[in-house]
Amino acid sequence: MQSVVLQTVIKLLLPFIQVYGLYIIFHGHISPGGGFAGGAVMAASFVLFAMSYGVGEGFKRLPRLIAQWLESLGGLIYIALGLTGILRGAAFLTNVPEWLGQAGQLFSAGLIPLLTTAIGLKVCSTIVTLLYHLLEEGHYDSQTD
Amino acid sequence: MIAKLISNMHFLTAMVLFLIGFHTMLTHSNLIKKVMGMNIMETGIFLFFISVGYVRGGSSPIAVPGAEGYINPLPSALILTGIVVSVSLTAFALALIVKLYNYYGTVDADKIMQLRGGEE
Amino acid sequence: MNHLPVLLVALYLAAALGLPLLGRNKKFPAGLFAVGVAGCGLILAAASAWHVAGTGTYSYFPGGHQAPLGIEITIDWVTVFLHLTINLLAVLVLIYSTADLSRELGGGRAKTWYYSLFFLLLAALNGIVMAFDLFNIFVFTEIGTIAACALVAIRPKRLCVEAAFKYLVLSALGSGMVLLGIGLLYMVTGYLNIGAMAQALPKAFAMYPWNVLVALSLFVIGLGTKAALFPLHVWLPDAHSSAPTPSSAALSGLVIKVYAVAMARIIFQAYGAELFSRIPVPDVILVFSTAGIFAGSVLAIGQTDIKRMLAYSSVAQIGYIFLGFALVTMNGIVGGILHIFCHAVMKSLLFLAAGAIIFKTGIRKIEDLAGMGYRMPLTMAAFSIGALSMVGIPGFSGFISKYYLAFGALAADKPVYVAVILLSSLLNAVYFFPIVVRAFFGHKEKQMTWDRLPWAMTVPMVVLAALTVILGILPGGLVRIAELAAGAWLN
Amino acid sequence: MRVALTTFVLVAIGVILVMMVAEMPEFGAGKPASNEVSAHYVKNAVKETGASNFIAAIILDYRAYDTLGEVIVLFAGIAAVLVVLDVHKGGRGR
Repeated sequence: MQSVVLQTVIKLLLPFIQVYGLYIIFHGHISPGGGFAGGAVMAASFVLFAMSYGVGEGFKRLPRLIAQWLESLGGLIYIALGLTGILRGAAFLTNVPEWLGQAGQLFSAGLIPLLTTAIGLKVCSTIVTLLYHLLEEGHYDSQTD
Repeated sequence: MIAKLISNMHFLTAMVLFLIGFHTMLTHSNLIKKVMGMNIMETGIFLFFISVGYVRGGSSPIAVPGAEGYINPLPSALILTGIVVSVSLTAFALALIVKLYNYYGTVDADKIMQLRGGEE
Repeated sequence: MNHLPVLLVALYLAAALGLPLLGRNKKFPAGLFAVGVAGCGLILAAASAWHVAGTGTYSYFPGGHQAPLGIEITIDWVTVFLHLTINLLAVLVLIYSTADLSRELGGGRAKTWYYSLFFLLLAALNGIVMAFDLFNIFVFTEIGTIAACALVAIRPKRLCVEAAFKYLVLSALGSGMVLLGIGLLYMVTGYLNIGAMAQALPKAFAMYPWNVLVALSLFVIGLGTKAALFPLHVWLPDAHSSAPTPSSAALSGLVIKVYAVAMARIIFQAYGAELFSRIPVPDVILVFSTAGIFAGSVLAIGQTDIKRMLAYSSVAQIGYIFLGFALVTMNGIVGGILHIFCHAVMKSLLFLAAGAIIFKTGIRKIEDLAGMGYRMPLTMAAFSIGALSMVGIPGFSGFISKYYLAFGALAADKPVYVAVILLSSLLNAVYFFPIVVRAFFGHKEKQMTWDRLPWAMTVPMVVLAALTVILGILPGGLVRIAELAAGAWLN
Repeated sequence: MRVALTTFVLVAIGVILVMMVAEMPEFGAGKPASNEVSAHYVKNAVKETGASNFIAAIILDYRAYDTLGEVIVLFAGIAAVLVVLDVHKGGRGR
């Protein structure tokens, strides 16, 4: 599947897909979307790249080490944000009432945008790692075609 | 009863999907088809949940000024979790199938049983 | 408000997430770290139990929203009892695993992943037993399912992949059914919280009986598949016998029972014992558990592989637990809850002893075990203690739970089940005694040698064997907790 | 034989499910599933959590503990896949 047309088009598309994914993640609390949807869109950009350039190139862009860090960090950030609730004397995963702000604005809703970001990170890295490894397993590479 | 079934068409469709998935999962010996059955079954359940949450005339659960009423947001939120669970299960099952194919050279459960014979 | 139970789950989750990162360093002592974390977990569980003993049971609301809005976690005596069981067993199994895993997994990165998955499983088990929200039970059940299947598939044998796939497909079927059941109940009551649902259900049952009944049967079948209730046990022998020994011990000892507890919690606390008496569900479960007790024992007699025999014996033993719950009498439920602990201890002991024999000699066939009592006296002594307890000889912990089960059957006015318990004990004796007798009186070798096992393998076995004996002689405290736990379920 | 048996079981389950559907509350009526809990979400979620997306408010505030489980399910899935692909790297027929 290594064709110049495909590679060029995808190279042009990638930034837009990624910006859109980030938009969905960061606006999760005010518009449809959220960490899961946005993370999946972000992951789609990486997967498209790997499918047109080969998994080897994909691993070069997102090395396993970084993927693994993102993988664990997403969950660890979520737990750490939950523990802040206990530190403030409330229950696990309690929202911060002082940070609620004005509904409908980007910086509002307390912990929710932070949790959404953690989830976005996690979902994106999970889907990318999953598909990269499954693609690699099937020896799917641009060379073999 | 028929009128009720037609007015509850969404629930009926969800149940039919559930049954199709259930049947596929239990009777087909092809492992890939089993996984597809699993997904169909879960799709049926998701459809069921979403239909439970629907309220006639309600708009989507985003607070906008001037909206009359909203659908019940809880089932939609639950199904988000359900979808993620289904993704994880499917991914794991597919990884196992890849390895089973490597080991046995087939994705047919009956043939694998034959090949396996009396191991351990 | 006491945060300990949630911290317990958070600790295991954080450990599971952090381990792959820490494990990138080749010199990182993953086994030691795992034992340490599980030790912390045991301390947290004990502290939580101490707190509950002091101030009574309570509910916890993560997210800080009250019950029907947010999620409720209940810390009652059932939770305390199971938290102690799970974490105690986890520490011992993890100590054992530090010695055993390098042989089963062949080194490499697999070991860190193993511990990571084990912690995910522990977090899920601890989460299920304290969840008081149907959907929360579902979520943690899924974590447990995936982690358990991965713990089976992790051994580099093609048999394990197949066993794990079977386990996964049937578990997925079960979880789909549970999810549909949750949907049906949500549809007619509008709640997910078990307490709120219990209040709404009688009215809903009057209006929509089919929904409520189908949901009930979906819960019984779905969670029954995961708990290996008799006709749905087909995945268990393959999965539990082909897994690495520490996984076998944890899967047989803990995982299937936690699903049984989840089912009992839904049935007793959401449906309520009163609704229960109008529908003959307990009788159906009684029939299946009795069939399971006999079928598991009979199938175990025919096995030639020792781990497979132990796996079939688990099918029989889970039957006792369901039998106790389904009797719906105080003593019966106490017996069922006690049997969770006793079986967890003795089945882990048996699996660890069998694993030690395989570790040292590579023998898996039962007929080759003759004279093993001279080659590995300590291991075989531990195995014998487990076997005697399994049969229900007085003086061992297995006797105590069967004693309460028998009294429960009498109190429920169903003396048939006393006969079932006695007969099945005989069947247990039929497959356990020949091993013990041949091991010590097989007269293959006269020369007595010491086991020469790593201490990490002997210590857990000795502790488990000691627990079996001590609790058989002095069961007072354990029975007291089990009675408190059963009291919460019955009213 | 097997086909007949499975068909029979399937038809039996199907009949039960259809009877259940015939008895279910009407689609879209909003009762009894949408009770005071969902009314509370719709009415107070913006005030209590500051998020105008109710679903985000539910999954990340009211039921955030479930979502923690959800994140962990993803992690469990990826850990399981990586383990299976890594451990069973070898060739065929072992």
